Amino acid sequence: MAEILSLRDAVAACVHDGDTIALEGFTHLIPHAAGHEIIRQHRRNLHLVRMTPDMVYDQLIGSGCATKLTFSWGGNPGVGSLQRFRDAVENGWPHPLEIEEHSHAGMATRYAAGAAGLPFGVLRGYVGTGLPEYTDTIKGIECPFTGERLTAVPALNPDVSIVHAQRADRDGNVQIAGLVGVQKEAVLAAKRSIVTVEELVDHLEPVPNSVVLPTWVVTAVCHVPGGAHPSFAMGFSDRDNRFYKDWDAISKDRDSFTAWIDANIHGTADHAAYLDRIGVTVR
Amino acid sequence: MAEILSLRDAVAACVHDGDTIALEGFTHLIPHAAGHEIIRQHRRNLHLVRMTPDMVYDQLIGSGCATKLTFSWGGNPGVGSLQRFRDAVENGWPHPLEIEEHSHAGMATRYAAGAAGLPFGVLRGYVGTGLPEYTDTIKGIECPFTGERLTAVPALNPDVSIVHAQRADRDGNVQIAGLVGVQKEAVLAAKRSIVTVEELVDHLEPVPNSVVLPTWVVTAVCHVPGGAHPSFAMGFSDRDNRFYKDWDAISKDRDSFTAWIDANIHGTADHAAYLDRIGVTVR
Amino acid sequence: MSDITTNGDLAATTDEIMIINAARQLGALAAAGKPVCFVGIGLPSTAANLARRLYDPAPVLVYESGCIGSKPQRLPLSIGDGELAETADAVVSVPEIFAYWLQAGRIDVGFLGGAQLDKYGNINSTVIGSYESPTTRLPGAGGAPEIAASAGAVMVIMRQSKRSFVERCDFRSSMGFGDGPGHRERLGLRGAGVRWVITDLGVMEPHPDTCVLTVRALHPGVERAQVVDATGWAVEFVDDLAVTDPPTLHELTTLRAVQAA
Amino acid sequence: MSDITTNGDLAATTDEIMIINAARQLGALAAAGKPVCFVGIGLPSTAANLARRLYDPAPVLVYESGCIGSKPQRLPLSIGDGELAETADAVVSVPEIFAYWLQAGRIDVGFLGGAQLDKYGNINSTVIGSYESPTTRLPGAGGAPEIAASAGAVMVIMRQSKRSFVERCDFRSSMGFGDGPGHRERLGLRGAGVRWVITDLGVMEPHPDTCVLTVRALHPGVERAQVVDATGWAVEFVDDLAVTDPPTLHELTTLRAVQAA
Repeated sequence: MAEILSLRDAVAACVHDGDTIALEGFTHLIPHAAGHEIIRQHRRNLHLVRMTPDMVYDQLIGSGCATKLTFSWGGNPGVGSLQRFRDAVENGWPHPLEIEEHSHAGMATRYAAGAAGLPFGVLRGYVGTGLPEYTDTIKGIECPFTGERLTAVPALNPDVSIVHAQRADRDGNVQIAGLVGVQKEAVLAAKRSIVTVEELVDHLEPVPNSVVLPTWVVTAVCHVPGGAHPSFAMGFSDRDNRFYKDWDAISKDRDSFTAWIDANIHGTADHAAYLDRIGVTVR
Repeated sequence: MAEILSLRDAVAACVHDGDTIALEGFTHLIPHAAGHEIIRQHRRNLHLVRMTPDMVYDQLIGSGCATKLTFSWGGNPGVGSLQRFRDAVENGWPHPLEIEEHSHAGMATRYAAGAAGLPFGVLRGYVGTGLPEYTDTIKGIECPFTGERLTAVPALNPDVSIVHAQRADRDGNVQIAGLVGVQKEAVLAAKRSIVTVEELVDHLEPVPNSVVLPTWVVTAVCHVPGGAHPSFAMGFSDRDNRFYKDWDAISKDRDSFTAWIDANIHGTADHAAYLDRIGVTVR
Repeated sequence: MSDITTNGDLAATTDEIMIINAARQLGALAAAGKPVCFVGIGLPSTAANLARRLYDPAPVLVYESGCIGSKPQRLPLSIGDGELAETADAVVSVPEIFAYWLQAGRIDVGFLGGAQLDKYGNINSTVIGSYESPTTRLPGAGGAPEIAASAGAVMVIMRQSKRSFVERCDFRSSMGFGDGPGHRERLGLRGAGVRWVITDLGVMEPHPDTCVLTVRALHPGVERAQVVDATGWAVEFVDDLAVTDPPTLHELTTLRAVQAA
Repeated sequence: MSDITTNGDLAATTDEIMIINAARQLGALAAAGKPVCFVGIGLPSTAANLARRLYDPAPVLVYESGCIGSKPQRLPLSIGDGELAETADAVVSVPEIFAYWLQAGRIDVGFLGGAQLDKYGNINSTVIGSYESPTTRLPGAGGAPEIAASAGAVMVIMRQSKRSFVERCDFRSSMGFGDGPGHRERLGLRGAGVRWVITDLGVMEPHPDTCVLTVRALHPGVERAQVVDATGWAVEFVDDLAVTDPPTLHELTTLRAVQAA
């Protein structure tokens, strides 16, 4: 059964140096607050896994938390490059970043295999691309009935998966509504999981387009309103497109990035203080 | 885009002698009306596919429509045996029935592979059971990463899949709510599909626990209120448990079965007349 | 239902004693942090729903129709009854319930029953006689092969008779200990397999060395000879053979309330 | 945005001409019963949303974030904008959108773009330079490998330059015609691959024999020499080289309304 914890306590308990961690959320519900808390707690040598390592992983990479990244698309959606990711890959700053590169379909298949307790998943993927040459975790497999050649990828089973959701009840049952992305699979595939939520309620009412994760598949639930900012939580907030655009300038330069992290992440005690500092009001 | 058709026209257009057809619905939303219409139209040599060939397939088998059955559990849930299925397998009446037998997990995996455009699916299944000895469509497969042995089953891609749903809009978009079973997979895996619905509406409102099949993946939508009876449609009807129990006596004997089919199926023009005849009022 | 045994004020049927003993085991599992049951219809569903009312922490009921955490007020006739969906924490598709929930090892205890159970806990729900020309065609394996493989443990609830408790099943629909010790491990099955067989006469468990189902306890008033007569293999009894506690008034009235609802 | 061309009363930018031509192709596909587009953010999303307003039957927009049949009023900045979910016929998980919808062949046309496009329609969005020590690390392939493989056809929308339209990509993120004729077939790819490349200068299509991207039409006012200068391979022109129709007032005002919303 999930414990209701502060985000600080949940990260302290669940995320260890050297862990493989997945923060998921496909544009919607990206668990930014959890990423910040990992930076505050100075985790090191993390293997970061995420389909779209956007701003949240740019911050973790630039802060020196990660030594490996498994991903399929690393950009600032609608804006451009991830400057800290590029600096790590191109120049090894703050230190070299090993990469394991997949496609979206491959990553989704890997999480689904992980959630299903299978060691691998099968897809029509990667064929004719340059990826299999550089990524060991892409192999051919033959259909035992038709002889057709397909592609196999190994399951992803992170040590910890972290997602953000609209709400949980006080027993720790979690409800995710709207674009549900790959979050269910990420949580079910992981050994431990943290879910930050916009609100804690007495009882979850069924809503359309929602996924419920029962408390017994979640390790920790943390009440963190606005925990996805500048991503959004349908029903609670809109995407802060301006912040995504601003990130381009903040992250362009090592000094301005570091100053921003020092002031806004290390300089704040928790996510509420952070939001207050950057001037974001939570509904 | 789906056409809005009468069930008679939809079955005439979509279901041909010799086809492989799947009527799905896991206890909930079983498309009984469509099964009856197939009997009325005297289809022959059908390969029936269904996880749980309960009463609806007992009727098709006893009526001589089928020469093959692919399934995982053939009983009358909560009641007992399927008498017509047993008579076909044990005594070849009305003619022999070839069977291809799987487990539920295997059938679900096969539909999912069919829906995903893959030639096979992988599961931890069947190991140590007698099924692989008699079922050709169960084979071993090795994980290319760990060397672990797993089981492969081929995709199911019926010629026609038929399901019942709560509602569709006038463009043919279908909404299935509640226990969604394997219906989405059955429809997406099939070459053609028929969906019978409780109601046709101008606009589909999102509801919790629902699946929407867009009109462009459906062949025909038929307005057939009560089309699942004696199964149920959440929000419209309850399961007619009494009828399931009564079926045991009706189907026990070849003559009583045939008399029932002649009177109630061949003796009625359509599902509305059938429901009227057996005394069921549709909400 | 067969004989009526007496229990203080109330008479409990042998079926009731069987169901109550199954519910007790589920309560013990839930108390040990293993609450998640994969429930089939009939006796298992009755036992699981009884346990949900008797114990706190209560078992979590998962049905193969896709219902997770169902809390039905009345007993369902089928695994797809509307009541199961309406009272569930989550409803998922059938492919998902088998892949993400059962296969992934999230189920603590699965229930199985069938037409035949053999001494190694293998179950037949497929055919009596030969597969190709059966004397009796049974419904088939359904969810059993993967429940037997992937549930953390399996509980069997079956009324005992020489016809149904056999030396060797005519067909192996689901795997208990297969041909004996080590067979599950050789096949790489992840769950522990059949751990408890609750019958109308008593409780069997696999012998730790031989894996043969052995009588651990008799229900009140049942004699060893009755069990021997109702078992198709040379059944053995543990040295410290126990007698199950008679149903309490609370257990019995709760069970009857569940069944009447 | 680059130069402004004049078009009667209104001045259309080269980007606008590119987007309008892409929308026209989508309209033609929808009219031919191929309405389902797998849409990426940026130019493809703008073109698809423009086509949705201009044509009846309208294209059906599928986004990789899991939105099927989205009808956004304003243009999304990201593929996961709330607007896309709220206006969708169905919202599914990311694993499902790739497996049941793209991979299964339900998408009529996919869009791709990237840092480099080569003469065989292969695209690079991964690295400039070598993979191990790139001079520029790009975002990566994302959904492109499987869009290129499984969509019925692929439309590329890219601004043309010698730097981006290259003889051979530094890295193959997605497969066009690979090394030339027959390569897709040998690999068993199911979609037809890149069929249209819509640029700010004109429209290219693969040559039916050589599979090399060949100019089929120029936008109004564009000279052949501009295309030659902006293409890194020895680009050829079809014999009956066309000029695309200038944007109509309706197209242009609709596009601007879409972008302003």
